[in-house]
Amino acid sequence: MKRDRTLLVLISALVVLLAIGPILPQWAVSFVSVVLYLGIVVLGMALLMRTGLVSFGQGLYYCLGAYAAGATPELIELVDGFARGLSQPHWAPVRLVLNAFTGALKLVQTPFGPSDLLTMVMAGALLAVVVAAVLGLLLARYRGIFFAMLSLAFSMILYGLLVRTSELGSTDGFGLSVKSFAGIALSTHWARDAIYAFSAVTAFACAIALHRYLNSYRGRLASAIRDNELRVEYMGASVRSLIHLNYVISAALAGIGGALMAATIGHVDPETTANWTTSGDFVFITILSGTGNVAAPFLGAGIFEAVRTFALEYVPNTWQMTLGITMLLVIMFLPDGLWSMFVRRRRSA
Amino acid sequence: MFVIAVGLTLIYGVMKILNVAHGSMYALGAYTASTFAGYWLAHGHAPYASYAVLVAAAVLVGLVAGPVIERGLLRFMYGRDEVVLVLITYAVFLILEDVTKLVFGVDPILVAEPYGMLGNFQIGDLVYPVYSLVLVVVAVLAGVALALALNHTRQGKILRAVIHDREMSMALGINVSRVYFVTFTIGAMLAALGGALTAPTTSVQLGIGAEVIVLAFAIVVIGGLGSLSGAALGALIVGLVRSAAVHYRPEVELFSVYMVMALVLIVRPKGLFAAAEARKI
Amino acid sequence: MPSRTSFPGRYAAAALLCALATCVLAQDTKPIRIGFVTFLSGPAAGPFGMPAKWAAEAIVESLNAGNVPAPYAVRGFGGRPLELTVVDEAGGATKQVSEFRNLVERARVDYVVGYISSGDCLAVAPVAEEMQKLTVLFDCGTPRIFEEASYKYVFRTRPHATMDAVGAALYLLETRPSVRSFGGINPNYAWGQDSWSDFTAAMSVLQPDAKTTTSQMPKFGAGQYGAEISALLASGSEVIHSSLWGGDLEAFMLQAAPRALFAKSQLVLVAGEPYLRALGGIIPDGTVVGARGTHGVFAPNSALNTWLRDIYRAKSGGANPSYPAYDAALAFLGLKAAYERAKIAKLAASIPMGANKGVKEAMEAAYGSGPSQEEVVAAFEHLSFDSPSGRMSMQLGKGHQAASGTAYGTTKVVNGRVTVTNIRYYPPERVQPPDGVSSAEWIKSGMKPAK
Amino acid sequence: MTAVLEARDLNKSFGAVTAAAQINVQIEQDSVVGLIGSNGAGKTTFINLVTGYLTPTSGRVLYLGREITGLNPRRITQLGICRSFQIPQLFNSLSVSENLAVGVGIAARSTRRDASDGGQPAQVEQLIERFNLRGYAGQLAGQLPEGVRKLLDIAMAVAGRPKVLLLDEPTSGVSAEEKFRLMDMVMGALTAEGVTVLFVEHDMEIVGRYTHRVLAFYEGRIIADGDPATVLNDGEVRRYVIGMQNQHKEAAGAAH
Repeated sequence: MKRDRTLLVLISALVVLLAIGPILPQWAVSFVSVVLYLGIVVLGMALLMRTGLVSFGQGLYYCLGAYAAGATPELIELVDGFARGLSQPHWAPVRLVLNAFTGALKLVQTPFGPSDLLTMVMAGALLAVVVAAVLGLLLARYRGIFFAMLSLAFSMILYGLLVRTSELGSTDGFGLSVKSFAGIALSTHWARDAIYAFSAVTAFACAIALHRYLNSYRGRLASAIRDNELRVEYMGASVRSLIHLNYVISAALAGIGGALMAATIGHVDPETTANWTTSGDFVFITILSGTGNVAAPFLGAGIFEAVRTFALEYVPNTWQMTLGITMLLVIMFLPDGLWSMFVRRRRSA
Repeated sequence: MFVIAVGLTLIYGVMKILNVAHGSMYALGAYTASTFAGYWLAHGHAPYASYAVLVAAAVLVGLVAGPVIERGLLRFMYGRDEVVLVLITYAVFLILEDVTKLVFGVDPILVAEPYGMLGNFQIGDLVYPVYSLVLVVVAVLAGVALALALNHTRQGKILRAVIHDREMSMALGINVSRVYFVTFTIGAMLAALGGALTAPTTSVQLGIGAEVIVLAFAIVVIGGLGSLSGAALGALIVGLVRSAAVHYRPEVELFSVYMVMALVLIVRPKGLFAAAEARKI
Repeated sequence: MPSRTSFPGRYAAAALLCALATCVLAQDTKPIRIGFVTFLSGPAAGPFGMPAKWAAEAIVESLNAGNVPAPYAVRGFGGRPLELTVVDEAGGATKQVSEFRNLVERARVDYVVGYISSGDCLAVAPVAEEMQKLTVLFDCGTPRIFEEASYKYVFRTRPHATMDAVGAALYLLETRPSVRSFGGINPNYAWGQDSWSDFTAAMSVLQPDAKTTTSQMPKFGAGQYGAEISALLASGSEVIHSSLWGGDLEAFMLQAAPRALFAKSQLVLVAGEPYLRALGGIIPDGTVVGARGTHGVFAPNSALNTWLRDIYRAKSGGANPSYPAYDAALAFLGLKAAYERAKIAKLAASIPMGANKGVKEAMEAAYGSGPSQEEVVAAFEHLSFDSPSGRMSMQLGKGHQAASGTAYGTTKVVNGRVTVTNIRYYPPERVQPPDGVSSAEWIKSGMKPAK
Repeated sequence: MTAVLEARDLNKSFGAVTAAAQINVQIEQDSVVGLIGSNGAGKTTFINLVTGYLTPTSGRVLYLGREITGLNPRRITQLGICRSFQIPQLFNSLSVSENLAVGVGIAARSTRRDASDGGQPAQVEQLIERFNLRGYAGQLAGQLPEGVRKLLDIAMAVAGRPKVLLLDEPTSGVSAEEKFRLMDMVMGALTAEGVTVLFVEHDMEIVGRYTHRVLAFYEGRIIADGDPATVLNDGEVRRYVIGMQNQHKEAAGAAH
């Protein structure tokens, strides 16, 4: 019955968002869009946290998503070139994988062309999933602070690489613009609304999907792993493979979020994606939201973004401080995140 | 760098807190030290005493900031999840960033005298300032002192006991809260000292805290969280790798450290010097 | 249609116009709100953000007081006072885009002036265009902005960074033709990378047989350069090019000085000028320094220049304005010039030539509303205006990008104070590509003087 | 009579300490075997070796004649050897029925039987009934009293549909009067399933009542092996195992 309520909440939220979209002032529209893509990323973080893991490097996939969205053709170039580089026979398997990957990218790109919103998001998710699938092999062995640190390291390596790649604009990054959606050409003005609507729908879809997943056998197993890996192994299930799976899912979500970010903002750069401070923000929002419910991440993202914007506008000299204090207050008084407030109220009611 | 890392690893070892605010301690140390030293020299006091001023500033920061944070905030948080604790210190870090800005302003502070005063020495055809040598010596001394303290004084033994097994030492009636308090203060002091001693060699500007903390994390993780010798080795490795990168592959310098960290973790999942804890079932 | 008015009529009209102009411009109505975006936190706040902020505030106050030397004597913009909303640029391009929207739609500013980081400029420009809000980029340097796209509502009143590298190369080779080897230490982000690649490109054109020894790219804000300095020492370069700035530059100089790096190699500090005072006693004689334009010590001796120096000193407590301050001045004076040009044009348009009757209505018409944004934009394009840094002309980027000459000099310590001697000026066409040519191309193709 | 489980020359040493020395034993289908011995005698080590938590220094473990030495716990569990723990290993943030559901779910998947969620709720109900956890079904495992935790721990082992079940001190931490009820319940549930059971136990009454066969451990060796009566009366056993037990008892008694 809890499931029903969540479903209800989400659906009504979606309806409301789509309904008020046209009448919202632009800044509000972009604000909501930001909240939506942040929320999607945090959904993934929440899943990891359910499994007992916290990633300090989720920016990695956020960044990959954004860059894939902005530069799918360049990406294909890059990887193809790299694959060609590995000419020796013993690299054959690697080359095979890479080709398969670029093949997939091209496939994604063909129907609507590179600067199409759908292409962007799919490319973003795809790249993130592929990379996560590989790194996951390694990361699934790690727990706690070491998982966090290793993921951080990977994200920072990507950061370093991007800063070195002047083809991708180095630290300045590069701009991009959404020209069409599913092949339908969009004017600049319509593009914004399209992105907004699409973000809302995507966020909704991700939330529902994750909600179902969490209430499935595997979802329960995730909590079981967090509680007691040993017992899970002793009941005949593979902890590592489930962690790997969940890691890939969270990466996919981060990738989608990143792609939507690129589309919404119209600009990507390493500093605001792959750098550890961004991953830190994600961790913060996750703690802020709590893992209680799939709607929580969006709530958390909303509050986080609101605090940051207003702090930046009204106390430009001490916005970091404001953010820090908010953080402390939440951690102190809402240990299980904002969602716990609602739960408690329901209990008392 | 080593001094800072030691402080970090000490705090982690004892309190199981990966302390992001450590970076702010470093920054505060640097700012306070350079401000004091600047003032000292500006008023024409004995220039050589400025070293004492630097250290004094560090101790001051440690003694003020450390207790405030530990008593005022952290002690309410013990027993929370490690990651939450990291976040708490991150929050403190953010707050202190702005505090530093409000107190010391945004202009880089440049107090170079202590750096130049000692003259230089030559190795091959490369010239080094004596001051860097001093830094090395201080680092080594700090390390040795700490090691001795840990191994040969009663408090040190208590500390090690807590590092080894918190519950047990509580059961044995060790006042863990007090141990935490002392540890955090010492840790803060070390960080501030690191900052204070680095201050003269560079220009103290906003954001140095963030710079340092990430590097320190890398070092500590490479060495194995909570291990002093690990921190030493980690600092050494990071230093060597960076300069090697600078000399041979400047373009990878930016992330060489993380490369190393990743590699080390891949080979030794818990860092180089980490004690594996067995689990009774 | 050709006017057939009589001489006296025309004369009268002209006279009247002037009269109108002054009195209308003096007219005081509701304030013009300007959003000013600059670094208030982070490492860029000290050397750039705050100087720019102080300058902006000082300039606005002075403009509102109406005590700016000619041709800017009119109070505010065309008589309307200015109101400043300052926003922190920290937080990266992504956040700045949202902040820009807030600034325009919540704070409802009339114009936006700002952005120091090239990344932020690149990110914000398209949004400004989309939202059709006149935006003046005041300090960022990357040529990409108008070379990769063209905008209607985006202007940049400072010349772009190409001239820094080209000017450095020109000056170096004029003062030291014998250079055969040079290395570099540049911050590892777009500005440093571009600056280095442009410089090497220019050198390879002007001095093909000079070889590059090493290119050090320390992390931005690293603060420790021991290893890099050793590498530079080992490289044995005659010249070392550096676009480091702020605390990084100070730290580098500080650590390099005792290690006798400067005894071995001559320094070229592209952005060195603002730090001469801080680096007194460290910076060696014979260091080539630039100010990214004819700013600071390179600024011409003019009433405007003294004006800026005075108000800035008053604001910042004695410090001399560095180039971010000059850039701020460029932005505000440029905008003012455009605004008033538009206003006069509008006024002229609204006066039926030769008819003394109806003038009253015309004046009424002109009195109320200032020029529309569109009119200001039109007036801004290809505008030339005076500034503390000399005369600026918006001749690049289809009339949206300022071009100016630049200057370099050599440091010399004269009784304890660092001074800049042997200053050489380079006209715009020698250090900047003609409109429509990308900087990289232009340098490679031998830097043919524009036009 | 085929041996369902067999250990051959099993050795395990941690540095200087020998936890298992030359253990040779065959366990027949459907038997109930008690493992006795003072603390540190090697009972739990034996279980850990069989279930793959530890890998033997030397020697082999066979299950239905098949080599399982060095397989990891997951594989071994999937083959049908389940265990319970001296310290209950539960999913504390899940309710009792969720705990069991996870167990049943895993079993259903690993042994390719009715992988659909179909039959599982029924099985969970069944387990709750058998181990009469009805009263606790909705509670979080983390908040259960120790006795119930023990019970749930065993129930989860059973949820894996074992052919062989190893119980590590099923009655430890359970009050004296509870013990028999618990064992009745467990044994009832298991014999119904037709499971071979090995359990570690200190209480000789329980050993005497429920086992067909007893293995007495001392310093990693099996010093006696046979039907309860003989083993429990064996001189060595009395000296090294039961004697100590009694001392324990007296000590405990004195303390009370």
